[in-house]
Amino acid sequence: MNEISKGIPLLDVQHLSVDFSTRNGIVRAIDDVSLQLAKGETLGIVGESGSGKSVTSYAVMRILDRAGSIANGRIVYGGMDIHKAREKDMRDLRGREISMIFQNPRAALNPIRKVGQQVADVLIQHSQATRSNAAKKAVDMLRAVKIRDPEKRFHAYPFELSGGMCQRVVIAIALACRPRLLIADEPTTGLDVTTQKAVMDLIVELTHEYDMATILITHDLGLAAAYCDRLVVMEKGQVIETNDSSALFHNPRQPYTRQLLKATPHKDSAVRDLLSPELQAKAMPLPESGAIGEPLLVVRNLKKQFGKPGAEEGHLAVKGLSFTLHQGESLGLVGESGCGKSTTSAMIMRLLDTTAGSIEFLGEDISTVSSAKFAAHPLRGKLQMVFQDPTDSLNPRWTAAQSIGDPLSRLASGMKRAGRETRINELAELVGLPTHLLDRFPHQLSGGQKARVGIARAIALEPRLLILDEPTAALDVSVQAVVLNLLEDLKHRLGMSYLFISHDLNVVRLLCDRIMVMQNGEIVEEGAARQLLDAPTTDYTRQLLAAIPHPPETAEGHARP
Amino acid sequence: ATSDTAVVVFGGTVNSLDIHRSGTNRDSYQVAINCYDRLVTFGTKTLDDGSLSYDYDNVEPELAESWEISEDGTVMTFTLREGATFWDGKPVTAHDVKWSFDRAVSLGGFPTVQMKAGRFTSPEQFEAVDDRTFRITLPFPSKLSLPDLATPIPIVINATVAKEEATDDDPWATDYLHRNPAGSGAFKVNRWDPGQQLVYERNEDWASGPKPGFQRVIVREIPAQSTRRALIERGNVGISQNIPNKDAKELAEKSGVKVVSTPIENCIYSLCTNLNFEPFQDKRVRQAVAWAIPYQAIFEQAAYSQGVPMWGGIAGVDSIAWPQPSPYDYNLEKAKELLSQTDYKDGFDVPLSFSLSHADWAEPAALLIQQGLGKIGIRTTIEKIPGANWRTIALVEKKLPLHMENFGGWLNTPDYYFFWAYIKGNLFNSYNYGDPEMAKLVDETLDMPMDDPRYAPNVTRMIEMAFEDIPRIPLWQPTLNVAMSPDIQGYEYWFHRQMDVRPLKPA
Amino acid sequence: MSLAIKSRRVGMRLLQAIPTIFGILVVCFLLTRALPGDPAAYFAGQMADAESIEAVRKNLGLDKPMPIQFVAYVGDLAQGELGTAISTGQSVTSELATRLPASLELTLGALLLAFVIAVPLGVMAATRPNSWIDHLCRFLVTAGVSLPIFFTGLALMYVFYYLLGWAPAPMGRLDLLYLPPDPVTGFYTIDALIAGDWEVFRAALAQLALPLITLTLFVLAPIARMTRAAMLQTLGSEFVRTARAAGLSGHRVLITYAFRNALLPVVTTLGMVFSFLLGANVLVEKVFAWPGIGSFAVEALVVSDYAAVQGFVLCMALLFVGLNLLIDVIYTLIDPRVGEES
Amino acid sequence: MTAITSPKTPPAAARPRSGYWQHLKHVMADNPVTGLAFGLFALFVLMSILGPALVPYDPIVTGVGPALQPPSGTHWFGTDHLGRDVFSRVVAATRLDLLISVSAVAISFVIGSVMGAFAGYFGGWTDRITGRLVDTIMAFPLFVLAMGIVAAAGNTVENIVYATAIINLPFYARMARAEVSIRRNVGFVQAARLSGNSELRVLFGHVFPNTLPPMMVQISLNMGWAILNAAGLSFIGLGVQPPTPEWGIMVAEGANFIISGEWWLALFPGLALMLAVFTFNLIGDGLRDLVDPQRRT
Ligand SMILES: Nc1ncnc2c1ncn2[C@@H]1O[C@H](COP(=O)(O)OP(=O)(O)OP(=O)(O)O)[C@@H](O)[C@H]1O
Ligand SMILES: Nc1ncnc2c1ncn2[C@@H]1O[C@H](COP(=O)(O)OP(=O)(O)OP(=O)(O)O)[C@@H](O)[C@H]1O
Ligand SMILES: [Mg+2]
Ligand SMILES: [Mg+2]
Repeated sequence: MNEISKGIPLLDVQHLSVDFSTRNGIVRAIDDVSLQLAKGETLGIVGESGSGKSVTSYAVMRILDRAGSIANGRIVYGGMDIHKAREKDMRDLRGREISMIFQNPRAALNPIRKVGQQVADVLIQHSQATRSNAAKKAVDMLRAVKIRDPEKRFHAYPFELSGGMCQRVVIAIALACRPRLLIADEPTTGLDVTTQKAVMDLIVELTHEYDMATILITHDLGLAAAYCDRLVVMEKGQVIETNDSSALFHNPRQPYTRQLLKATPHKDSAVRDLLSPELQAKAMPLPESGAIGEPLLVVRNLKKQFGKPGAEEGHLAVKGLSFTLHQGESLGLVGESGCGKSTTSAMIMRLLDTTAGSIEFLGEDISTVSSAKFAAHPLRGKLQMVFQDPTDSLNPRWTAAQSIGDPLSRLASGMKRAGRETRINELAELVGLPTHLLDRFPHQLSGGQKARVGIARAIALEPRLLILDEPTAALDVSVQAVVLNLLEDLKHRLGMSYLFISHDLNVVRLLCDRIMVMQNGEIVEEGAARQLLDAPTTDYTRQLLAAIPHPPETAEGHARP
Repeated sequence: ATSDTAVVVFGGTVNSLDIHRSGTNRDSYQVAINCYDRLVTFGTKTLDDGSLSYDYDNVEPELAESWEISEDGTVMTFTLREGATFWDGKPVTAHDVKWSFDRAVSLGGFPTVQMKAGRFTSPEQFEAVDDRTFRITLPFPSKLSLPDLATPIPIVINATVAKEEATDDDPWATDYLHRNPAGSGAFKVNRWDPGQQLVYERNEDWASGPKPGFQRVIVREIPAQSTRRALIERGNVGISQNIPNKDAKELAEKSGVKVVSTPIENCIYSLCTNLNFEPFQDKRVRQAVAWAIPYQAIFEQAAYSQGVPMWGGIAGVDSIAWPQPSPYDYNLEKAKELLSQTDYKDGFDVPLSFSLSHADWAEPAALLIQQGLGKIGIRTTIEKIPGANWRTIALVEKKLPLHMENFGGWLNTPDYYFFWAYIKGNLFNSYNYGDPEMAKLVDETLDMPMDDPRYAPNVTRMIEMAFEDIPRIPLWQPTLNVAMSPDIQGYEYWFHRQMDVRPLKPA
Repeated sequence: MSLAIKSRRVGMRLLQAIPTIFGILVVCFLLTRALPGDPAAYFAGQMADAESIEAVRKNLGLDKPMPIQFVAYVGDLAQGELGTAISTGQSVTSELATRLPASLELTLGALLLAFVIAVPLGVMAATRPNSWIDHLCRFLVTAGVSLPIFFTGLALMYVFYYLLGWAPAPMGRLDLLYLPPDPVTGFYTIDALIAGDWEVFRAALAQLALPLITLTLFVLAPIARMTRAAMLQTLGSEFVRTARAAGLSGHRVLITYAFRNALLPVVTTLGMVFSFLLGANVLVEKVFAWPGIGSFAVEALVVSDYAAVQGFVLCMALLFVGLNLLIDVIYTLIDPRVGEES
Repeated sequence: MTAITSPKTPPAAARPRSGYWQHLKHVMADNPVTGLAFGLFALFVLMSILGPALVPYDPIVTGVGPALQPPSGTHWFGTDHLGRDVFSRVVAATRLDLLISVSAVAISFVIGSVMGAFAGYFGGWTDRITGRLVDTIMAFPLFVLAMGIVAAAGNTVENIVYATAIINLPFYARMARAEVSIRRNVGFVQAARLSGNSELRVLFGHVFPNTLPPMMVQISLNMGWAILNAAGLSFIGLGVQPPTPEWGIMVAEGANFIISGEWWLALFPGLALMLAVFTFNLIGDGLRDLVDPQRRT
C-alpha cells in the first residue's frame, strides 16, 4: 500500500467491529473497519450520518457508551494494543497522546466551570503542570488558540463565549498536552461559515506546528478534501473507499463516493447535477427561469426590537429592512448566524409582531394584524414556511399524516374527512413520500423523509409564498440534493414564490434568482444571483464567499463558465 | 428515676398553671390540686378491691383547721391552720383566702360556674374577719356548699405576690399566675416546659397534710397511646395515668405492672337522643332506641368489660343510688313493637355523632349501636367530630340528633347530676330535654340536705322520669384506669380524675 | 458586574416572596375562620354559659366583621404580635421559639442524613444503570416512601425500644436524667457540644435517632431518584464525554464534571423535600412525643386555635421562603449561568 | 409526477395501524418491573371492582368472629377489636383508596396542568399570578394544609379528595409550566401556528400532549402519595368516617395494637397500602413509556 509506505503507522485499526446492545437486540454499528494513519498525516473520514464515523473514533479512544463493545478486530496505537489496555493506561493515553474535539463546542464544555480551569484540569491530570503554574500554562494555551485577552477569558464560563470561542477552548483542551494524534469529530458543524473557516484554519495551523497526526471526521466532502491528505469514505458501518484526497476526487472508485461527490454543491453546479444519475434520468426537465410577475410581497422599513422599547438591553435585531418579492421569483437571503434572517422570516410569516414597518402581501398590509390573531386571517393559508430542522418542526406525537393534514383540517374548512385523506395521499405523492410511511411517527422517519413531511405540510394549502428557513441545514448532502430538487420542481409545478434563507452561498445560488446579503439586521448587498456571487461589491459578501471550502475539482467536474 | 423521683406520663397537655384562667384545660387542674391548698378536702376510703379513693361523705381540714356552720346553715366560719405558709414563707391569711375566692367568682367562665354550684356567687359573701378567721355567707343553706370548697377551684393563692403582679388591665394577675403558681401546697412547680413536661418539687414546709412520699414528680406528656403503654411495660415510668380499657385489662394480667381501675363516680357513658330531632320527640321512639342497643356487646368490645353495666336493671326504682342500671336491655322485639306504634314504623335516617377525643370508646360503641338500630330500621351514619367543633355543636348549640356523651358531675349527688343533664338549657343537657316536673324536682332538691325526708322520694321520681323519658340512654359507668410500676404505692382515685401526686410514695 | 446581577436576583426573590406571604396570610386567615369550632366557646372553658362565651368573643375581637378582623390581625403582626395560643396558654411567639428548634433539629437532621445517604445511592445507581445495585436502590428507597410514616415510626419504636431495648424511651428530646443544655441554637445536640457536655450530647442524639431515621426513610426516595436522573443526564452529556476524552481521572469526571452539574436539580428539589418533611413531622412528633411545632399545629387545628394556627403557618411560610432563598443563593453560587439569561 | 422521487408506494389501505394494545404489550414486555407493576395495578383495580363481592365476610359487620383473633384458616388476616374480618376489610378498602387517590390525582392533574400550561405558554401576568398562587400553596407544609382543609370543611371522603387534590396541584402546575414553556416556540409549534391553529389549539393540541410523558411519572408518584396522605389524616383523626374500611384508618387504628401484640391489625392493611404505593411508584416509568410515542417501534 503506497500510503502506508510513508512510515510505520501511528494508528493501525484492523478489522474493527463494534456492537451495541439495544432494546431490539445487538446492533452492529461498524463492521470490519480498517484504517491506518501515519505520523503527521491528516486523514479525513467522510460519510453520511449514521455511517459509523463517530463510533470508529470512540472505539479508538475507548470511550464507547456502556452499551457498546468492541466485538472484533484490533486497534494498535504506537505499538500499544488499545483494545486490550488497562483503563488506567488508557486514561493516561487520552488527552496526552490522543485527543478529541467534538461537534457542538458549547455542549462539550462543562457549563459551570471556568474555561481556563477546564484547560488547567487536563494539564494537571497529565502532569504537564502543577497546581501553581497550571493557570499560567492554561492562559498560554488559550493564547495559542488565538483567544483574545486570554487572561480575562480564563475566568469566563462557556455561556459567556460565542460558539467559535468555545470551539477554540475545546481545541485548547485537546491540544493542551501536545498529543500526537488529534481526532476532530465534525468540529465545525453548527458554526457559521466564517467561523467555520477560522476554526479549521486554526486546527490545521496548530497540527502543523505541533506535528500532530489528525483525523478529521465530517460529512462535508468539500471540507474534508480541502484539509486532508487522505480520505476514508464510510457507508453503513463499513469503509468503502480509501484514497488520497485529490485521487479520490478525480477518480472515485465506488458509486457511493461518486454520488457523494456529485451531491456536494459546487460553485458551478446546477440543481439537477446534484442528483444521482438514476434520479437525474427520471427528473423532468426544468423550464427556463419563469417569468417574473407582479410584486407579491412588499416589505418596507421593517424593524424588530427585542426587549422593552427604549430599554438599554433592547436589541434591534432587524433594522429597517425593505425589499420586494415578485410572483414566481425565488429570493435568497444570506448572512451569518444571528444577523436577523429568522427574525425577518418570522415577522413576514406573522409569527412575530413587528416593531415598525409594513408588510404588504397580495396588496394587503398584514403587519397590522397581531401574530396571535393571524391564525384566523384569510391570508394565513397563502403564507407558509418550511423550517430548518425537520425533526424539530414535527410534533413528535403526531403521525406524518396528521402533521400534513393539520393545515387542511384547520384552514380548508369545506374539506370532509375523506377528502382530506385523499389530499394527504396526494401531497405525499407530490413530495415523494411513500404513503405507507404516513402512519409513522417522526422518530420513525429518516431526515429526508421528515423534510418531505414538512414540505408537504407547507404546500398543503397551495400557498403563494413559501419561506424556506435553512430547509436543508440539518440534512446530509445527498438528502439535501434531493430536497433542493424537490423544491425546485414544486416551485415550477405550483407557481409559488420562495424566500430562501441560508448561510450557505452555494446552496442559495442553486435555487435563487436574486440574492440579498444581510449583516447585523441590515441588507448590505442585493442583486441577481450569479452577478452578486461572481462580482461581489462589499467586503462582507467577499468574506462570505471566501469562507466556502474549495475542494479539488472532480473528474466529472463541470465546465467552467 | 430514682426512689425519690416519680415519673408520671399521660396523654394530655398542661396548658396553664392557673386553674381560674379562661382557656385552662382539664389536664391542668392537677396543678391546682398539687400546688395549692383549699380550705377543706375530702377524706380517703378504701374500696372493695383494696384501692384507695377520696371519700365524698367525709370532708376534712386542709388549710382550715376547723370550721363552724351556723344554725340556719348560711354562715360558714373557717379558722386557718396555724403555721401554714406560702412558698415564699409568708403565712397564709384569711385575706389571701378572700382574694382568691373573690377571684374565682369574678373571673367568669368555669371557676365562676363551679363556685356557683356551691352557692358562692359574689365577693360580698366572703369576709376576712381577722388574719386567721374567714367567713362565708350563703343566701340560703345548701348541702353542696361545703363539698364544693373541696373541689380544685377554690384554691388559696398568695395574694400579696399576685397583687404585686396585677395590672389595671389584669387585676387578677392571670398573666402572672398562668406561668407562676403562688401557693402553699405540697408541691412547687420546679419547671414547666409546655407541651413536654411539668416537674413538681416537694414543698418541705407543707403544713396542711402528711409529707408527700416523693421529692420530685415529673409529669411527662406522651401523646401516643401505644408509646405510653410501651413506656409503662418497659418500666421506664412510674405511673401511666388514664390508660385505655384494653390496656388496663391486659396489663392487669402482666407482672411488673399494677393496674387500678376505679369506676368514675357519677359518670355515665350514654347515647343521647335530641328532642329537637323530630322522631325523637316521640317518647316511644326513644324507648325503642333504648331497647335496640346491644349493651353487652358494647360493654365487652368498647369497654373491655371495665366499668359497671348500666342496663338491665329492675323495672321500678328502689334505690336512690346514682348511677344505677336502667331497666332497658337488648330486646329487638320490644323495640320493634314500640316503634311500630309510632309514625316511624319504617324507621328513619339519623347521623350518629361522637367527639374525636372520645373515639376510643365511642367509636366501637357507635358501630355496635349502628348495627342494633339498623335492625329496627333506624339507619345511622357515623360522624366523628373534632374537639373544638364538638363542644360548640353538641353542648353549646345542642344540634346533634343522636350522639354519645360522657358527663360526670364532680359533686357526687344524683340531683347535681340531674341539674346539669336534665334541665333545659344546661350545658350537659345536649338533647334539649325539658320537663317541667323534672325542673321543679331538681330545683327543690338541689340544696336540700340528703337526710331531708323529701329527698329520697324526689330523687326516686327523678330517676323514674329519666328512665321513662329516656332522652339519655345509659350504656355503662366507665372506670378511671391507672397503671403503675410496683415501686409506687399510695395512688388515690379522685372525682376530678387528675393525678393527685401528694399521697404517692415509693414502695 | 455579575455579583450585582446576582444580588439583584436575590433581591427580586425577596420581593417576589411578599405577595406569597400575603397570600399565605389570607389563605390562613380564611382557613382558620372556616374551621368549624367556636374558639370563644372553647376559650370560655368548661361549663361556660352563653353570656361568658359572648364576653370572650368580644374580648377576642371575633364579633367584628371579617375584614376588620383581618386588618387587626395584620396590624398586630406588623408589631410582631402573634397572639396567644388558646390551647397551650402561651404566647404564640414563645411557643414557636421553644418548639421550632425541636422540629428543625429533627427536620434538618433528617434532611442532612437523607442527603448524605440518598445522594451517594443515586450516584451509585446512575453509574451502574440497570444493574442489580440500581434495582436494589430503587427498591429500597421506594419501600421507604411506601409506608405511612407513623407506621414506620411505631414499628421502629416497637422493635428498637420495646423489644430490643436499644433505643431510649421515646419521651421527647432528652431523657429524664439529663437537663437540657444552655440554649444557644436551640438544637440540643449542638448546644450540648457547645457546652462540651458529651453525655448530654449522646443522650440527645439517642433520643433523636429513631424519629430521625423514620423521617429519613421517608425522603430518601425523592432525593435518590432525582440524583439518579440528574446524574444519568450529566453522565450522558457531551462535556462529560469531552472530559473523559481528555483523560481526566474517573474521580474528577464523576465529581467535578458530572456531579456538580447534577447537583443543581437536586438542590432545587430540596425545597420540596423540606416541605414534605415538615408535613411528615406532624406525624412523627406525635409518635415520639417530640415537643415540636408540628404536633402543636395539629392540636391547634383540632381545637380551632386561630392564633396558633396562623402563627404556625406564618412561621412555616417564612421558613419556606427563607429556605428557597437559601437554595437560590446556593444555586447562584454553583451555577454561574444564573441571572444571565432573561 | 415528481420524477425525482417515486418509490413504489403500496396502496393507502395497506397502512398498518399500530394499536395501543400492541404498544402496551411491548412496553410491558420491555421492562419486567413495569410489567409487574402493571400486573399489580390490574390486580388492585380488579380487587376494587370485585373485592366487595368476593370477600368471605361483610367488612363492616362486627362480631363475625371473636374479637382480636390472630390470623387463622377462617380469618386469614385475623379479626379486629370489634370482631370484624381484617381480610374482608383490607380487600373492601381497595375501592375507596383507589377512588381517593385516583380522583384526587385526576383533579389536581387536570386543574394544575391547565393552570401551568397557560402560565408557561402565555407568560406575563398569567404566569406571575399562577406562580404566586402555586408558591402560596407550596409554602404550607403540604400535609398540614391538607389537615387544615379537612378540619375546616369536615372529614368526608370528598373533602379528603379535594384537600389531596389541592396539595398536589403545585406539582402539576410547575411541571406543566416548565414543560410547556420550553416548547412554546419550537419548530412544530410554529408550524402549527402556520397551519392556522388558534393559540389555544396550539397549546392543547400540540404543546400540552408532549408534556405528558414526564407528567405520568409525577402522576404515579402522587397517587401513592395521595393514599399515604389519607392515611396520615386518619392517624390524626381526620380521615374517613368509620366504619368505612380504608387502609389508612385501619393502619392508624391497628397501630394502637402493635405494642399489645395484635400485630395483624396494622400489618395487613399496612402491607396492602405499601404494595399499592409501591405499585404506583413503579408504574410511573411504564406509564411514561406508554404515552411516549418515541418508545413506539
Ligand atoms: N449508544 C448507541 N446505542 C446503539 N446504537 C448506537 C449507539 N451509538 C451509535 N449507534 C449506532 O451506530 C451507528 C453509527 O453511529 P455514529 O454516531 O458513528 O454515526 P456518525 O457517522 O458519526 O453519524 P453523524 O454524522 O450523524 O454523527 C448508528 O447507526 C447508530 O445507530
Ligand atoms: N426572542 C428573542 N429575544 C431576544 N433576542 C432575540 C430573540 N430572537 C432572536 N434574537 C436576537 O436577534 C438576532 C437575530 O436572530 P435570528 O434568529 O433572526 O438570526 P439568524 O440570522 O436567523 O441566525 P441563524 O443563522 O443562527 O439562524 C440575534 O442576535 C438574536 O440573539
Ligand atoms: Mg457522529
Ligand atoms: Mg435562524
